[in-house]
Amino acid sequence: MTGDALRVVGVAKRFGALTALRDVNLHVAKGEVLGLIGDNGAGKSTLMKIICGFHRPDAGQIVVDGTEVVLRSVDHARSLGIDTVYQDLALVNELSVYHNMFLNRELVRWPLLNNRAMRRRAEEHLRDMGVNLPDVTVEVAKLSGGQRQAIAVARSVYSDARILLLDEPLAAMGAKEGTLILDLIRDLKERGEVSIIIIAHNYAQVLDVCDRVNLLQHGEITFDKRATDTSLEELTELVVAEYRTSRNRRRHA
Amino acid sequence: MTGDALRVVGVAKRFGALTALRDVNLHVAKGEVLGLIGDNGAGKSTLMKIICGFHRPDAGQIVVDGTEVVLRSVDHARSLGIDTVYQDLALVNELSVYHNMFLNRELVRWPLLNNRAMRRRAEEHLRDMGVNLPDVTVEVAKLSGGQRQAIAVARSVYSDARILLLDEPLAAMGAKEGTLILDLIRDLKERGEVSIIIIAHNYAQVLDVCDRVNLLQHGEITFDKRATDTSLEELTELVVAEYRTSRNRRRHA
Amino acid sequence: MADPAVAEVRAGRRGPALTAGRRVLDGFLRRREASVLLVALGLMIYFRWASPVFLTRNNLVNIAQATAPVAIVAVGIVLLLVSGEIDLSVGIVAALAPFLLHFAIDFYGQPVLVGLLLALLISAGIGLVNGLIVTKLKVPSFVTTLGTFFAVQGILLITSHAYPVPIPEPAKGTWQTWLGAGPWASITWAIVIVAIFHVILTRTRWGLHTISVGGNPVGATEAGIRASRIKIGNFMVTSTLGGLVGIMEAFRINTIDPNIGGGTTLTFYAISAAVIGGTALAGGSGTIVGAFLGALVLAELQNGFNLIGYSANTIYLILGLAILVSMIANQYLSRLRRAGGT
Amino acid sequence: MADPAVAEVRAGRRGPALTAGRRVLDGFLRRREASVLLVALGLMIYFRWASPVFLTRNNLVNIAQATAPVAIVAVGIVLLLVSGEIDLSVGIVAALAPFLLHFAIDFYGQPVLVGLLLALLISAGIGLVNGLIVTKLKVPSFVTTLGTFFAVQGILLITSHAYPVPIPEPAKGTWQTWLGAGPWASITWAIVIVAIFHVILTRTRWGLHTISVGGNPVGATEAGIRASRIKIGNFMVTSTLGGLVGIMEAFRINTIDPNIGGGTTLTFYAISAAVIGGTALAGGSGTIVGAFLGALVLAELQNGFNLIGYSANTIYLILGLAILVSMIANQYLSRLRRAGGT
Amino acid sequence: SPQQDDEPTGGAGNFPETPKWKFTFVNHVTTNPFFTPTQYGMEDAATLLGIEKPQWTGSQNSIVAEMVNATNTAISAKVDGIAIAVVDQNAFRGPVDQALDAGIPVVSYNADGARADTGTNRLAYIGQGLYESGYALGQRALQQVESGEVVGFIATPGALNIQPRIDGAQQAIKDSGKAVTFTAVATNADVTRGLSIIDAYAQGHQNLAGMLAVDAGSTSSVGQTVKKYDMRAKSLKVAGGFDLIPETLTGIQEGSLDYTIDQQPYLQGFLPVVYLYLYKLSGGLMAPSETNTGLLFVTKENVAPYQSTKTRYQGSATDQVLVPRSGPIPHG
Ligand SMILES: Nc1ncnc2c1ncn2[C@@H]1O[C@H](COP(=O)(O)OP(=O)(O)OP(=O)(O)O)[C@@H](O)[C@H]1O
Ligand SMILES: Nc1ncnc2c1ncn2[C@@H]1O[C@H](COP(=O)(O)OP(=O)(O)OP(=O)(O)O)[C@@H](O)[C@H]1O
Ligand SMILES: [Mg+2]
Ligand SMILES: [Mg+2]
Repeated sequence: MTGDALRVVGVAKRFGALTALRDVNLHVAKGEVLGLIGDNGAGKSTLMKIICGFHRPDAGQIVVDGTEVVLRSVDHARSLGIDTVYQDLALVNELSVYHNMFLNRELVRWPLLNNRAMRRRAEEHLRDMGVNLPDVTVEVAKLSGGQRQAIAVARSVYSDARILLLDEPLAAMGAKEGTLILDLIRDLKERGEVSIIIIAHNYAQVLDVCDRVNLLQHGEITFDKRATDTSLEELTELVVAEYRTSRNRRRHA
Repeated sequence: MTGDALRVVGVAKRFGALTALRDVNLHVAKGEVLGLIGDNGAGKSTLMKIICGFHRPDAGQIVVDGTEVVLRSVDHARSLGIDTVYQDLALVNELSVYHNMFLNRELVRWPLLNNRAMRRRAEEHLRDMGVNLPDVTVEVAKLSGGQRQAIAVARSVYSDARILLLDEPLAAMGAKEGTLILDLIRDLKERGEVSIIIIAHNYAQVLDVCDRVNLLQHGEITFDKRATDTSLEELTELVVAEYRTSRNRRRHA
Repeated sequence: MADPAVAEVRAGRRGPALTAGRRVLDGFLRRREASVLLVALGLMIYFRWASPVFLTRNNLVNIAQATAPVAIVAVGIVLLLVSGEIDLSVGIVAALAPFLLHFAIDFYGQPVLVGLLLALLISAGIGLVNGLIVTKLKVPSFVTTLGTFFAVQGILLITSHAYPVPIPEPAKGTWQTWLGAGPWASITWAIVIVAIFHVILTRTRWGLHTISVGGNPVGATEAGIRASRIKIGNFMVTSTLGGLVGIMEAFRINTIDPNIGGGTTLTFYAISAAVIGGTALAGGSGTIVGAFLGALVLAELQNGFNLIGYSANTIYLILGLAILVSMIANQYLSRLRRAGGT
Repeated sequence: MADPAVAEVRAGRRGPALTAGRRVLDGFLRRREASVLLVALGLMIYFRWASPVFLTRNNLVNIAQATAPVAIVAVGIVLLLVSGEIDLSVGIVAALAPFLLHFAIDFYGQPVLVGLLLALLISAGIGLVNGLIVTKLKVPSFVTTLGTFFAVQGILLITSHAYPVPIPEPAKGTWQTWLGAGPWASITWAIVIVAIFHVILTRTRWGLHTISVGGNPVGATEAGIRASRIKIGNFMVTSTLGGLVGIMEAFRINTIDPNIGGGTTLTFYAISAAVIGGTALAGGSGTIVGAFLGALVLAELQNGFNLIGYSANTIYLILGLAILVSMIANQYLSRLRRAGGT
Repeated sequence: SPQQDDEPTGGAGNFPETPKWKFTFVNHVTTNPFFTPTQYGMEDAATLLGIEKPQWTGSQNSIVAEMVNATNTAISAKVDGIAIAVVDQNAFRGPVDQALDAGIPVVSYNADGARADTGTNRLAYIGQGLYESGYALGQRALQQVESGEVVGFIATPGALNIQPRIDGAQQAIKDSGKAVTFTAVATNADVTRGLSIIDAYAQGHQNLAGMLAVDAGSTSSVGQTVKKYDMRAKSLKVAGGFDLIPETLTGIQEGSLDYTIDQQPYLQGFLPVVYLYLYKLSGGLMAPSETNTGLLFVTKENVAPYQSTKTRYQGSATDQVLVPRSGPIPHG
């Protein structure tokens, strides 16, 4: 396992009375794309937020490149090369598109911001993702749902992160834009230097782009297979089976 | 066309210098489910917000049950039986799950809220949608993305609306929960009293549940076919074709 | 509770042998107001230890009388803050209202009740003006109410000639006693008003919509809530309560003084009480009972240190440090509460 | 501009024959500060019409001197409001700083420059304390700075014996002239400070992060922005500017008075200037140039009506109404601007 | 200059026709009830002399900078005369010199710099020093107190209209050499909170020998507290303060308060107008003269007329009335 870019060992997280994660073990090799699936409220986003330093785990370890790290902050995780697309996007409505796209990683011509360079690069990125925007100087508050998500995705995908955490990056994307973003992810994967965890509810997309698929259930990883060894049907069945038994349990309770 | 529950005639909407909708014409028959697709930023949500009384159109008419109406407010649209699931969900983070689910349609035992009844009904609804929640008394700020969306969907789907506008209601839903919500929509459809417009980027789901599909492009409806007359491939091709020509145009510019 | 697994976890954590006492304690600690209440109790213990007269009847009356006006105004302030607005003019409305009463009774010969209603009606009218300007003309409430603050102050000073007058004869006696002069009168009013508005904020549509309008203004409008109506209403409630407090205070101090409320002082204390009680300045969340306790904490601090007898200059230092210490303790307690609770 | 269709629409709307003048006007109107500037100009025209001396050199000096202190404090207040906090203590820091200068020079024989730096350093220290309590101990800034307000007031009154002292001899002459007594000294400082911080807020990472922290606190943290550092920094800037203003005002009025800043009055005016200029109390958005113009509007109103000769009681009524009218006009203008602009 | 532009009007009384001169009063607490009679005095003098009603401006909360701004504005407006309450020894030197340079006569009223230094080059001072009146407050209390604890209440410590009074009272007690301890205690700008604070202090200090106050609100609150706890029956030997608001007079009459000091604020408004008028009228030949408006102790003996008649001269009414009196005038 020494080749793993990231390992999560025995991670647990409670919110007050609610146990979101019980004992999560997970690993991603260098250059690997891991798909993480699970029901709504299964704890996927919570796990991402632990790996990126936003939440502290109640127990367990994060191992980056074979070294255990205790993440003090998101900034700290970033300095280790971990970058995240959050499900809530983490955009600042009051700022322009290009400022959001470079948030906390601004291009600077000291002491001032290099707005021109950021604007140019932002336009390029959005074009590559096939996203139409009125203007990159517009405030993100005025954008459509998909446009907003595109900005959040671009922010991380075009960073030089070594470990990318993508929490439902395609949820609001159109068919065309979604395809282009998947292409981008495939590009990154081909270069073989970035490890990616991607959360998605669209299993077709997951199978399309991932090397391996994990299922998070009851606060644990209960399923771990290579994408080539499983199928859309199996994944769907897995989730629905769980639903059927829980429904039965409820009926009998 | 007298059978139409809702008709939109020549609607246009500008935001400052940006023309979001140019000339939209659209109709939904009673009991019909209309799928509305289009690129990110095409203006789908803007159109919904005009139909539900949140935005005023710059031009054009809204005709409900054959009568032209000028919607003064969301409240006014609601009184005509129009209810909406917004893409941004319109949840109040500070309120509990069940209060959000009955927002502005609270159950009251005058002068007080009937919290117990709301709680019970909220639990029922969520169970029917297969959504796991720690507790319906929890604040929605603490919920996962899918749980939040489920609340917004439940709010409208279980209202007695006659015209339902669903703006990407499944974007954050898990495979299981998504299926169950589609079932619910099908139930409504079968009862034949509710007209539904549903926006989605997952064309498989669109074809699965809709009677008819419209494509919104450049501020106009450019495609209108019965779901049985079209296919996943055709819809995808439509969008990607548009993308290819625009990319070529840019190359040659 | 949709998921049995989750339910199980919750039950498991609390343990099976949950005694009744423990459950009451738990229920108490889960309330948002718990931490301020503990601070208020802590101060009580400290001051009782520092000065034996702190808990005598007379001094409790004094604390009650200092708590009541701030608490009543804070009720309105909480409603406004929760709905995302603020009112700086309420203190000056408090100064104007007793003069209105005096004009109605002494100059126009109206009966006390009519004078009272008129004074409250005009107070409500000022709130209505505030609300209309804020919601219809979209002027931020801070400057709107700054404007009405000055305007009402002008009216007050012009009509009163900046000079105090005695309580109108017909209002003396029963009216005066019940509406402020009686030792427990003002606190009783405060408790009743706090109770009523606590129910309104937490158990009625009005309250829910107030929270919604402040918590997610766009979302609330999307849900069809009429934000303007809610805000205007809350402005009117605040001004009316301000007027009531002014009249009560005039009755208590037995003189109608243009300086009742001290310009913005009363408003300031009321906002402080609200914030101490746990209301967010940014809107969307607040508790009226908390604001009452906040007012109590402020009154205790002021009373306690004066009882001990700090001199003019020193007391500010002590008071400032005490506010900081109490609030740090408050914050610490409520973090404990959250960690343990839901 | 990703979509050529959209670009087309934009160009089409503006028309091909866009003259240079029109473009400059457009550029001006698109700025957020445009509407307050128009209000300030409108008032200037009105008062010039009402009193021919309004625009004489002497009176412009008066207006400048009344604008400067409020504008400088408002710079800090804007930074804090934008980052989602508030500081009530800055006015009392303004009162303390000149005394610190006096102590350093007259009691400890320090040179003026050292005294000045010491005074500003201690002011910054008060800001640091505010910032630490707010960010590390999570006490809301309203009550934290209320606490430091009282505490600093106590220290001020104890050390100064609540009595004014003259400007230290060594500081008279050049220092005093450049730092406040010169007719245009304070406004020059104000303009320089406003310019610098305008650039900081709009063109540096610090400014961007200030906006982020106030606009979306959770999102900013998710993006790895260290909210505490930003907030603490802004508290320190505010207190330091408060200290500087206090010293400048002392130099200008030629006396070190414990009531410089009038307790919360200066703070209050600064917040008003910020809000009038277009800063949201709720955080995330604000303009420093706007706050400067807001301070100018307030100074014009105060000066103009005094010049016309209104007396105290009446002036409040007039001032209140004028604030309301100006702000309604302001709102109306900025709605026009938004409808026409981007 | 605007005087010449103005159309001269019919002169008042025996005076020749003069322009409608406009004077400005710069005050430190413009809305304080203490100065309500001052404003009446200033108005009445102006009416008497057929000139414009003077402007009443300055600061509401004794902020010197605002007073300086108001003074400078008056100079810019080229008013015909200025009266300033010089509450700060240093702040007004420059503005007063400027006014004099501009040919505007300036007098001070109510406050005149510090004891040793008037602080400005004003032509004359009309009033009675704040510090001196505070000193008198203390001295009078010492007639009834030999030893023990005396407290002095002050609404806003550091505020220039009242801080000198409490400093004076403290000095008087110190100068007496008696075994009396004096504590200054802050009340509040809000009178209602002030009452609560005085109440609390009284409860914490049951064996007070004296209770003094230096502002109108605190004085009436002292009276109410003394009455509420029947402190005269305990160790309290003296209670006194300032100003003549109704509740204070009630306190005097009921015996809860021993005395209150009347600083004759009406004269502080009336006389400056007359002096400035005469200065203008005589082309500067009649220089304003220093006038001590004195102070008057109102006690149980002489409180009756204050209570029975509401007059403009005390501020308690707006109407112009003739107050009849008869009998011998008390004297020493
Ligand atoms: N800050 C928080 N406080 C309390 N509970 C929380 C918090 N964050 C998450 N939870 C709870 O933890 C559980 C897991 O949430 P999480 O967001 O990780 O789910 P998820 O797997 O990402 O779901 P989805 O697919 O809907 O996004 C949920 O039940 C949620 O209510
Ligand atoms: N309030 C607003 N102010 C300015 N521009 C806006 C506003 N709302 C939407 N727009 C713009 O109008 C266009 C259409 O937005 P809309 O939200 O309707 O798109 P959409 O079709 O719903 O896209 P998506 O699939 O991404 O949700 C976008 O370019 C958006 O930037
Ligand atoms: Mg999630
Ligand atoms: Mg949309």
